[in-house]
This record gives sequence, structure tokens and C-alpha cells, in this order.
Amino acid sequence: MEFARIREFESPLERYLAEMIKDWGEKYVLPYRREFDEDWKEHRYVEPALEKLMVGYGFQMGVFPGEFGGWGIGNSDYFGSITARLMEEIGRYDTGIAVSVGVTFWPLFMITVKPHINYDLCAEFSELFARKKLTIAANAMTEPQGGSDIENLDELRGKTIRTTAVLDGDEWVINGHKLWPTNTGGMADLFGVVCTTKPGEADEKYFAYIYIPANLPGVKQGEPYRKAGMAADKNSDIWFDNVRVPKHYRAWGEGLDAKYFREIIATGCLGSAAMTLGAMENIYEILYEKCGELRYRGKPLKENTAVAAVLADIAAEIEVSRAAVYTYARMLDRPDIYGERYSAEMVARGRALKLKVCDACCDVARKAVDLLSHYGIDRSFDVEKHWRDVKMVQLWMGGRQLCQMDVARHFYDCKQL
Amino acid sequence: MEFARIREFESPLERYLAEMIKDWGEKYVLPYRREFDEDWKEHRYVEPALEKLMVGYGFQMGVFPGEFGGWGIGNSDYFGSITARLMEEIGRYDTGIAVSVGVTFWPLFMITVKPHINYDLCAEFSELFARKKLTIAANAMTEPQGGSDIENLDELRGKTIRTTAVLDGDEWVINGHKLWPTNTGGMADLFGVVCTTKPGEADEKYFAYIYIPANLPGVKQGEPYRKAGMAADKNSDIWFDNVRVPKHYRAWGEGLDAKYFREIIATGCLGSAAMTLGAMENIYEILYEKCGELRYRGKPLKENTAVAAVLADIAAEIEVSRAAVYTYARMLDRPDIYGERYSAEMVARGRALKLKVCDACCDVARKAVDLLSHYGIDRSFDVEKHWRDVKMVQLWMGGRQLCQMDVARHFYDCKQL
Amino acid sequence: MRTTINPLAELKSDTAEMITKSIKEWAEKEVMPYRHEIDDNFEMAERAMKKLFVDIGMQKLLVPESAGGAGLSFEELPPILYHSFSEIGKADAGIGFVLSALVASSASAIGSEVFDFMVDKLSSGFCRVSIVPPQFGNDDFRGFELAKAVEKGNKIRIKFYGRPLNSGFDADLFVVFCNYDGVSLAVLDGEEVERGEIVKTAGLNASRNCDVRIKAEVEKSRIIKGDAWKRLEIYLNLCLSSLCVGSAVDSCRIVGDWAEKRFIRGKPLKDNTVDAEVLGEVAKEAIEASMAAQFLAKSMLEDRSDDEIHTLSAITALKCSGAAFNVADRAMELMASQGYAREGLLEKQWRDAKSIAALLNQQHSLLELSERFFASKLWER
Amino acid sequence: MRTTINPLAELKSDTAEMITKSIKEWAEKEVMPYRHEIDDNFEMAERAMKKLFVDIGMQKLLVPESAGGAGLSFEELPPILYHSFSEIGKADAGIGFVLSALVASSASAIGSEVFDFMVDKLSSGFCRVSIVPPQFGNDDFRGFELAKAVEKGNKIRIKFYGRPLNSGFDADLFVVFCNYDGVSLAVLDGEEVERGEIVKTAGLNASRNCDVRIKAEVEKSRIIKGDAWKRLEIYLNLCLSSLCVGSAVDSCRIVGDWAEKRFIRGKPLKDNTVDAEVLGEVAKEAIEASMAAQFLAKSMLEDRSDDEIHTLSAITALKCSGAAFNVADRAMELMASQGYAREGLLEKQWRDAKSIAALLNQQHSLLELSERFFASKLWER
Repeated sequence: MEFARIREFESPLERYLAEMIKDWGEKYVLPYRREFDEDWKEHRYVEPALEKLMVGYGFQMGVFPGEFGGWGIGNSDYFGSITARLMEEIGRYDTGIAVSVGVTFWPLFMITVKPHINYDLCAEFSELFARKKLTIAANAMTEPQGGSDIENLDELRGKTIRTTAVLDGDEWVINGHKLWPTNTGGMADLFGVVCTTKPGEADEKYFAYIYIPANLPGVKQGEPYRKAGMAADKNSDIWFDNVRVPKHYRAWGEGLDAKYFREIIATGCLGSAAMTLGAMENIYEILYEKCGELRYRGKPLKENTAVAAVLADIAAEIEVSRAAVYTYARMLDRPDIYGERYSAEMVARGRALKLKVCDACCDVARKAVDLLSHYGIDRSFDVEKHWRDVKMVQLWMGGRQLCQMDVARHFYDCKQL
Repeated sequence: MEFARIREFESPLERYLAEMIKDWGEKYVLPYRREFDEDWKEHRYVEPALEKLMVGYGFQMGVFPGEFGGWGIGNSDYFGSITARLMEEIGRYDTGIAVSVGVTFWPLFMITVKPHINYDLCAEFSELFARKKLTIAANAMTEPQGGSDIENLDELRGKTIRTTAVLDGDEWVINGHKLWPTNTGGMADLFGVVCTTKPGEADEKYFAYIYIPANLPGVKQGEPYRKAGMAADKNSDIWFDNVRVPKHYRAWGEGLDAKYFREIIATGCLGSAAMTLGAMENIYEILYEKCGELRYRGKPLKENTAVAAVLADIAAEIEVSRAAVYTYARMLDRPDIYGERYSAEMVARGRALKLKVCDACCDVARKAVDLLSHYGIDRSFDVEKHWRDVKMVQLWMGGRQLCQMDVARHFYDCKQL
Repeated sequence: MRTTINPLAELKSDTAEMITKSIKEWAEKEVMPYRHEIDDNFEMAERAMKKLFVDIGMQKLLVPESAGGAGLSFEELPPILYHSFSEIGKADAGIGFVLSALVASSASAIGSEVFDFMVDKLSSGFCRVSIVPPQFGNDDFRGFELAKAVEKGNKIRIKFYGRPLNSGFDADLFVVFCNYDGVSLAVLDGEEVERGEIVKTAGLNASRNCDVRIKAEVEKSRIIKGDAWKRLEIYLNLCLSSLCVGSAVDSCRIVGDWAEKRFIRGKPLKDNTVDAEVLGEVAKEAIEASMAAQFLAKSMLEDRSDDEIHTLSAITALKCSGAAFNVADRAMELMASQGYAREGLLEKQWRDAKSIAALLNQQHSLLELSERFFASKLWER
Repeated sequence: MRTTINPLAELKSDTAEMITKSIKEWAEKEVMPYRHEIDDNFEMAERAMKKLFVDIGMQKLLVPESAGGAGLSFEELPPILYHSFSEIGKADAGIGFVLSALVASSASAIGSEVFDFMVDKLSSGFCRVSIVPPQFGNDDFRGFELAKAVEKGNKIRIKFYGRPLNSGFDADLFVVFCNYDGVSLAVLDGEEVERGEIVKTAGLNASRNCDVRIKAEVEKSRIIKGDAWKRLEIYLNLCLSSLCVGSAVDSCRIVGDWAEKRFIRGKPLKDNTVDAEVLGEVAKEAIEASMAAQFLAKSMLEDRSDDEIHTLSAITALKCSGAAFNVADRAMELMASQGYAREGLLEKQWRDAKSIAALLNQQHSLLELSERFFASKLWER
């Protein structure tokens, strides 16, 4: 059954996209999902599935405005709701693919979402994504020296960023080393790079967000990391060695880059929460089926009240999480009512949502594994896969502790965290 | 700050009522709240506060349709949202008063909420509540022999109910013993009584919901119980000894009583979740203030990151809970979209909501007590009061286990729980 | 056998058995018949305390036999404290809470000059001791405010304003953590302490507390230097841990009785798996707590550093108070309103256990563990 | 000192120290250098297991000296198991998991006719033992399906289809819970068991498992009757608990190193209170687990009923596996992606600990505790 949400805000486009994803997931993901773990490096199974969705079903152009051949998700009045739904529906099948799709859109949000649509860059980059070929973007934030420091914009204001951008005539010259972005390890065609025009300064005007096509000289992607799970999401190092891009590849310029980058945090939180929601829903579906088949004390597992109690806790957790995800999505849809997406308030709400929903999802997955015992850790039951995968979502974007600090700072007006 | 909800569904009436409650709470509750614990029996402080709200501000007539002098909450298109808001706002001040108000409306919902408005009974009972005198109702369900068996309608179908209603000419003759209803111990003027017309039968047509004015011969209320908290809510025994009421005091008759009674469960769950939400918000407000004042390691408590982490978890919990409460409230507002309020689905969703939000609230209160340590258990900080009070909400309406079974039954299609 | 296990061999002793027996009798006569009302009626608690402290002699465990006490040695103490406090915890955690401060303070004073001063008090009628630990405030004692001690000629001037851990309103003696020569304990006569109004609290009602103002000048002999404060905390933690074990066992007993009597779906609660699982959980928590408290008591009989035992004791107290609360809390979920009602007896264990857990200051304790195990530098000194 | 405590006095023994030393060396040479890859490369795990089982002789702890074993007695065993499994847990919980089944099975067989049969296997080269416990299915063994045993002349016919606890694919011996004369253990030669394909699992990769079909006829002497199954579970629980203690300590070490190296807000992680609190929590959990496992080992040296120790062992295994998982899980939150990466080593402890916790079947264990402590009647027999 469908878990709670306000259905009045489901747009026709959203419904249509959700149906496409369902069609895609059943045909192109489920039959291969159990191969993903060993496929972490080669992506012999992952990439065709991803390509099908991005090129075959056309999602790759989704965020661009209609005039550039896109679906206009970014300038739709349902931007938040549609984003949440995409991540939820893909997350049911695989959170790794969800994040791969999400992170392709993510850097593009800086230039495709109203009211800040950068038509020049849209025109230029939409050509790249319009190719009938899998095209992927990545958001290069984290650096080796300081974990969550970069996402920690409100406290550090970019002070610790070491990737530098120097203007040389009409070109930016970029140098730096990034760790862990999704869609790296050779996948990305375009990077959105967080860098500084004045290293060591805590001033948002020096915070720069610059696009770097991956095929430029001086860009190097490392080998993908092996991880506990999340095999469909490749993460790696990226090095920028005197990479030169045109001046207009900086998203918006002084001050505005930092401002709209906060929206990247807000939407990242929404996407993270929504894809873990999808994972929870799939766990629910698996439990629904398996707890009806497995028998205990002469009855289906689910008919034992002790088991039913755990199943109920799981369902209730999903019910509440979904209501919260779509409430926040709606709030992002209507800046006129709820404030700008990049406002400190909306970012803090996003952090709070990600904090709780990711925690809930980790908890649900843990309970499901325990409940199924032997079968819980069996890879052919798919529950343990979600359990391993979703932990990553809880950890990224600065992890739990940064989430907590951002929430505390805003909700309690803390000044010294 | 205001925690998450879809603001588009806030009606003008809701906003107006919320302002009244704030005015009332600051003037008539806060100055006396710390006396409530010792006042559990006499209600020397509680009753004037309650009377002010019910008579002074006029809430007592709230649910009746306009034609009977009421505010028409029951036949408003925002029935769920308004109910949630009332319980939330009163719950900030005192969950005991919230439940006292809620349970006055509760039995009346059977006859005042569209589409099932019983105009005859509305006409008759609205006169009682229109008096300029505190008038209180109670919902008499639980019986001594079997805890949550009566609320457990889907499984037992009224089989275990021992309070009997026998038709004698034009009158019902009621006999039975009820335990624990809110607003008893001498408070109630009108009872909505769950009884059976054929004891021992598991058939919903014998389930009867009959109104009994408290001043009739044969009605006896016991002394209020002393409890761990929730002093503003009086609970006690009620005995019905050959009490006679007119035949038309049965709410709707065979089958329909049981049907609409499920709506009582759904709205009870909404109210429970909303009032604990209010309590959480008040805890948040207290923490906001106190964690700014108390100092630790040379800084305000809240500026220590370890403390901030806990504060953040609390805020995030409230954020998600509020979104869920108002999502469900909206779903109750629109049976055309989400199904009838008394449908198994909506009841299960309500159970899930109550389960999670009450758990969240107990957890928030527990963390707040721990955080403030010495001051957490100090009654003059008001946190421990909420901690004691809200546990009761988690326990009532059949408690956690019944909530879990109802959720599991519906979400997993269990047949033998 | 109901949520109890046999104690470790080294924790069995005839003295412990004897004392436990007296406490059992005391509980049956002095507490159980009044348990519903004891929280509302301080005189009842006081009467019970007098019997326990004076007649049974729990306040004189460490007082030398020459002064009319039991004259127990450190080797005898841990098993006796484990057993006796477990037993008290089954009856009234508040009374045990008051006693724990007295026992811990006496243990910390043994061998110091001030011990005689304490013995005088402990052996001349009903006595309560209040501990004044560091608390929310400034940075002196690992982030907590510590009473100020300043040398003034031959005397020490102690200054403090704040809230004791326990019995601030009633205590005859105050043991105050102060910043003299590192961290020391100052032992003050109740008369040297100015008291505010009784603070109403969530539980532990036998321990009446208040804010106190201290501005006393005392002889140097009233100060216990060195690691005495650690010893105090170790014994306090042992007493409170054991008390919480007793509380958890009692909550298990209460919910077990209910689960037998109460029928649902045609069977006693305990025969429904959803309820049985909760019973299993509470039994597990109670046993875990008991294992931890016994481990601590046993460790105290071994050759271990004060530091190690101090740390173990902190972990154990957190574990046991948490367990006592969880057991009562989950038991209450099973008993629903019946657990919440005063008559049910469970709700008192629930309020008391929560109060102990809160007073142990979890956040701060965890940070201390982090210092101890990970050498975190959290406090500048 | 880092999240370890000195063991209880009774758990110190020269033999234990000697064995622990060998295991430490083994871990450093055979496991640590390959830890990143060991999960992907079963040969590595197998090589390490051979060294541990055969060369160090962990598979022959109970084999009589006459047959080339260590010939340990029940009195020597608990301390040695506590120490050795803790040590193994620091290196590779999967290997310890495989060993635990072997040790527990041997312990359950001592004194029975089948022991000689086992000794033959255990003393002739690398050997793995798989346990086939009751499992999801029907009602025979407290709600779990038990292998069927039917007398057929002088022989017993054993029938079962399902999944062993461990090493089903590799085992040389199977110890099968069956319904013979109540609950008994049947010891089968690996050749008597038909195996399916290797099941891929979340962790514990050294233990390759599969579904098995058993349809064997064995001599009555291959059946161990009476309480042997309880003894098996007791030893299994002790081994797994100790293993989890080692795992928790290792996770603490990993996160401790990280918290020292990683800077945030200009300070090492460990000096930020929000992170220090997590460190405090993990240290607390690890120590609690260690206390519980030691308590169990110590209890096994005391005069206690099998039933009591059986129950304690179940509680301890739940506690310790939960703790090992929680420690790794929270440590991962602190280390973020670094904890999640294979190189970080933490994620293996995380997967392994969760797997052990899941295999212990929490739900079912709690219901058993409820039977034990509250006489819940949950299963009709």
C-alpha cells in the first residue's frame, strides 16, 4: 500500500516519471541487482541499467528547461516534489543508482532551477547531456584534509577549502584534490567544483562553484573505492592540475555561488531522505512477502505477534518518514510561502529531515536483518544489501554530526558550534 | 520557530482558535501549571483553567454545527487539521487539559462530524453544552476484565464487552462497569458508552454506542486515581446500574455504531499524536531557554557540541513528527481522496502515527531530562512534568502493543494476530 | 527463579546474608505496607530510614566497633553493599539513594583525620549526609563548577552556591568537592550550610534537596585530599548500581505478576508472544545490570588501580541506572494504565530510576570516558 | 589503556597467556597484512584458518594429549576461550566464527561415545565443524524446526533440509540438533551430508555456508543425548561473546586512531565534544561487553546449574554481539566515508558483528528468556 503523503501535490509529470521508473526498475534493475556487489569496479551490470534510465527513458535531460529540450523539472512549480519522487522510486530499486542520477542533476541545479537559471550555461551543457550517450555529472566538494568542513558553510565560510581557482585572463585555472564524490572513478563527464579564489579566507565571496568538463587536460579521476556496499555508486579521487575553463563556467560569481550552494545542501538532504525512504519501502515489500512465506511456530512469521510488533514499528517508521519527506518537498516547491530554498531555515530543515529519515532507515534495515536472522544476512534476500547501502547515505554530506550541528545552530540559535 | 507542516491547509478558523489558546495558556495555565500535580484530586487550579477555555473562550460548543450555536468544527472541511491544531496548542501547556478537552469532543464526534451528523441528538445535547457552565463528556470504553480488548475491534468485534444494553420498550437499560475513562472521577456530565446488545457475540451489529447523561439514577463515578503524572486528567471507575435512557440515545444503531466508532479510534490517534507534539514543542522551548542560561565548560550549555547534538536530535524529531501529524490531519480532512475516516486503512494510519509520535515524544522528554540532569528532574523546570505526563498518552487507547497489532494487521495483511 | 541470578562466589558472605535478611524484614514491615503513600508523606519515609540507618545500623557499617558500629573492612564492604542495596532497591530507591551518599562518604573518609568527626555524627543517632559534587557552571573540574577553597591562616574558607546531589535540606553532614590542592573533599557540619527551600523533584522523594549556600571556615583537618573523591565516587557508583539492580528486579516482579493475572486474547499476557518478548527484554536488562554490578563489586576485591575501578564504576552506574529505567519503562508499556497508576507501584520505580539516571549526568560521564580511553583533551585546566 | 580492562583474577592463566600470544603473532602475520582482501579471497582466510586451527592447535584444545591435543579440562577452558576468542575477534570475526562451532561441538561431545569419532577428525588435519540448529519452520523445538530422527533397527535415520549455522559448505563434521529422545545432537561425517551452492552473505566470509540435505543413517553411538545441546550452546555463546568483545575493542582502536589523526574545527576529532561523546559511548559499550563475557566465563568455573549458565550465556551473547555492532556502527558515523571504505577495516567488523547478531536470533532468544524467567507458555509441545 502507499505510505502517507499529501497526494494533492502530486503533479502529472511526477506521476508519469514514477511510472517510467517502475517500468525501468522491474525490467532493468531487479533481474541484475544481486550482481551489483561484485560489479563495483566494472559496472558491467550497473552501467547498462543506468544508461537505460538516463538515455533510453531520457532522464538525463530532466532538469534542463524545456527550451533546451529538457523536461523542465528545475523550473517546474513542483521541483521539490518531483525530485523527491524520483529519488524515492529509484531508491526502491537501488540507492546507488538513485544517487548516481541525483548527483548528475545536483551540480546542474545551480543553473537550472528557477529563479536562478543560467541560460548561457544551460545552452552549453544541455548539448552535452542531449547526446544519446550516458552523460554523468559529479559534485566535487570534500577534500582530503577536512571531512565535512566544506559542507560546513555556516561555520567555516569556505575558509578550509584548498582547491583554488585563479583567474587568468578569460579563464579560471583550477588546482586541487577532491575525495569521494559520487559518479567519479571515471564516470563523470562534468564536474561542479567547490573551490576558493582566496585560500584561507572565511568570506563567502571567495567561495566559487565552477564547472569543469572531465575531458579537459589536467583532470584525473582515480580508481573507484571498494566499499561496504553502495556498489552502483562509484567514488574516487579527482585531481585538478592547472585545469583551465572559460570564465563564464563559474556558476554565478561572488557571493551568489555560496548562496545558491546552500540550495545544493537543501536538495541533497531531500534527495538523501527520499532515496532512503525508497529503500525502506522496498524492505517493507520484501518483508511483506518473506514474512508471509517463512513459518515459525506453525504460522507464517508475520502472524506471530512478537514478529508483527517489529513489522509494525517498521511500517509506522516509513509512514511518518514519507509524510515528512513530502512535506519538506512541498516546502521547497513554494519559496513564496516557506522561504528561499537556500535560506538558513530551509537548509536546517533539510538537515533535520536527512538526520531523522536516514537514522530511521538504518534502523529499519537493521531490524529487518535481525528479524529474518539467517535470511537477513543472505544476499539473495536483498535486505542486507539495503542495510549495507543506506548506511552510506547517513554518512555522506558531512555525516550525522555535521547534520546535528547545522540543526542545532539554526533551531537553537547557537553561535559557537 | 515553527516546525514543519504544510501551511496551505491552515484555515482561518484554525489560526483564530490557535491564537485564543495561546492567549488562554499564557494567562490561565502557565501561572498555575506547577500546582497541578498536587491538585490531581481537587482540581482547584485545573478546573478554573479548563472552565475558562471551555466556557469563557467558548470551546465547549466547538464541535456542534453552526445551527445549534456551535463553531461547526465537525462539519468543517478542515475537521482533522483543526482538531490536530487544538490538541497541539493545548498540549504545549498541558496534555492533561488537552485530553480533557479532546475527550469532551470525542464522544460527540459520533454525532457531529459530517457526513454522520445526528441532528436530533445534536439538538438535544447542544443545549447541555450551551450552558454557561463547564460541561464535560467522557468516552467509556475500557472494562476491568480485558485491557485493550474493546479498542481491538478488528480482532474481537465486541465479543468481550460486558457492559450490556437491553431494549425495554422505548428505553435502553444499561448495566456495566468501566475503568479509566478520561474526564471521570466526578467530572463528566455526559458519557458515550461502548456496550453490547448481545454479550459474548463477535458481531458488530451488537456493538452499541449509547449516550448516558451522568446525572441519571444508577450512574456512579468513583474517586479519581492517583497517577505518575497527567494530574489534569481525572480517571476513575464508572458503574452503570440499570440506567435507563431513551432509545434514540444510541448513536446510529446496528452496524453503524461499530463503523463510526472506528473513526473515534482514528481521531483519538490524531489527537494523541498532536498533543504529544505540543508537549515536545514546549520541551523545545524550555530547552531553548535553559540551555542558553546554564553554563558548562565556560559556555552556555547549548554551545557545547555534545549537547548541541542532543538538542539537534530533539528538534529533528519534532520537525518530522509535526509534518506527519498534519499530513494525517489533512488525510482525515479529505475522505474523498484518502478514504473514509473509519476505513481500516485510515485507522491503521492513525495507529501508526500515534505509535511513532508518542514514542518520539517519550524519547524527546527522556533526553531532555537527562540533558538537564539535576534540573531535568526539578519540577520547577517543567521538563520532568511533560516527561511524566506524556508517557500516559503512549499507554492509552490500548497501549503500544495494540497499536502495533493494528498497524501490522493492515500494513502486512495479517489474519491471525 | 525470577530475573535474579546467583551471585558470584566471592560475593557471598554470611554477614551479607544476615544484613540482607534484616533489610528484607525491614522492607516488609516498614516500607511495603506504605509504598503507595510513601512519596506523599515524608514522615513515613523518614521513619523507615531511621529504622534502616540506626536500628539495623546501615549508617554505621564503617564505624569502628569501639564506637558501636560494624567496623567493616574494605574487603567486606563490596559484597555487603551489593546485596544490601539490591535489597533496598526492591523496596524504595529513594531511601537507598540517601543511604548511598552516607556510605560513600564514610568510605572516602576512612584513614583521614576527618573520619573521627564523621564517626561522631554517624554514631549519635539518625544521620544524613549530602554530597556536593561539581556541577553545571564553569571550567574548574572538567567543565563543572567546583566549590572554591581558599587558605586563610590555619583554616580553609569554602564557598559555594548551588545544588547538592541529595538530601541538601536534611543533611547533618555535607561532603563538598572543592578545589583545594587539586580536587579535595571538605566535610562540613550541617550547621555550617545555609539552605534554601525544598526542591520538588520527579522522584527519589526520601531525599529532600534544596539549593545551599556555603560560606564556611573550617580546620584543615576537615579536608580529605588526594584520591578520596575517586573513592567516594566508586562507592557511590557501587551503591547506586546495586540499588538499580534491585529496582529492576522489582519492576520485573511487578510486571511478571501482572502478565500472569491479566488476560488478553483469552490467554495470560505472558503467553502472547508480543508481550512475552517485552518480558524477555526486561529480564535480559535486569540480568545484565546485575552482572555488571557484581563485576564491579568483585573487581573492588581485586588488585586493580583506583583509576580502573573508578572508570568501571562509572560505566556500571550508567548501565544499571539505564537498565532500571528501561525495565520500568517497558514494563509500564505492558501494564498500560495499571503501570501508570500510583497503586501499581511500578511508576515509583520508574520515576526513581529515571531520577538516578539523570543525576548521573550521562553526557558528562561519556566525555570523561572519552578522556580516559581516548586521551581526548576536552577540558583545559 | 584503550577500551580494555584487566580480566577478573580467575580468568588469568599461564596457558591462556601463552595461547593469546600465539594468536597475536598469528594475527599479525597471517591476517593483518591481508585484511583488506581477505573477504574477497577465500584462500587467504583458509590459509589463516589452517595455521590457527592446526599449527597453533586451536582445533585440538579438547583433544586428549594422547591423541596429540592439548587435553584441556572444563576448568581450564573458559578463561582460555575468553582470551583467545577476544584476540581472534580483533583480527577476523569470521575465522573465529568458524572456530567457535568446532570448540562448542567438541565441548558438547566430551564424555560421550561420539567423542572418539570427533577426536579422529580433529586430530587428523584441518577440520571444520558445522552446527545445524533448529530453524524457522515448524513447532518441534520451541517453534523452530528440528531435524527428524527416527529409530530404524540399530540405527538412527536423520532427515533434514535447511541451512546450518556456519560452514555448511566446507565442514568435515556436522553437529545436528535432532528430535531424538527429546533434543539430541547427531554427529555426522561431512560425507553424509549433501550440499547446495554457497550462499553469499553480508559478512563472516570465512564461514562459507549453503543449504544442506541430510538423509543419513548412523549408529546410535553418533547421538549425544541429554543436555549436550545446552552445553554446546553455552560454549558457542561464550566463544561468540568473547569474539564480539575482541571485535568491539578493535573497532574502538580503529576509530580512536582516526579521531586522533582527523582534524575538524582545527582540533583532532577526539577533542571536539560531539565526537568525544561518541568515543565515550563506544568505549562504554566495549567495556560493558567485556564485563559480561568475563562474568560468563567466571560463572562457568563456579558451581551453577546448567540451566542458569545456559541462560546467562544467551544473555551475554546477545549483549556482546549487539555491542560489537553498535560500536562499529557508531564508530562508522564518526569516520563517515572512511569507515565505510574497505580500506578502513571498520566496515568488515561492522558487517561481521551484524551477522553474528542476526544469527543469534534475537526475537527467539527473548521469547526463550521469557519462558525461563516468567514461565511464559509460548510453545505447545
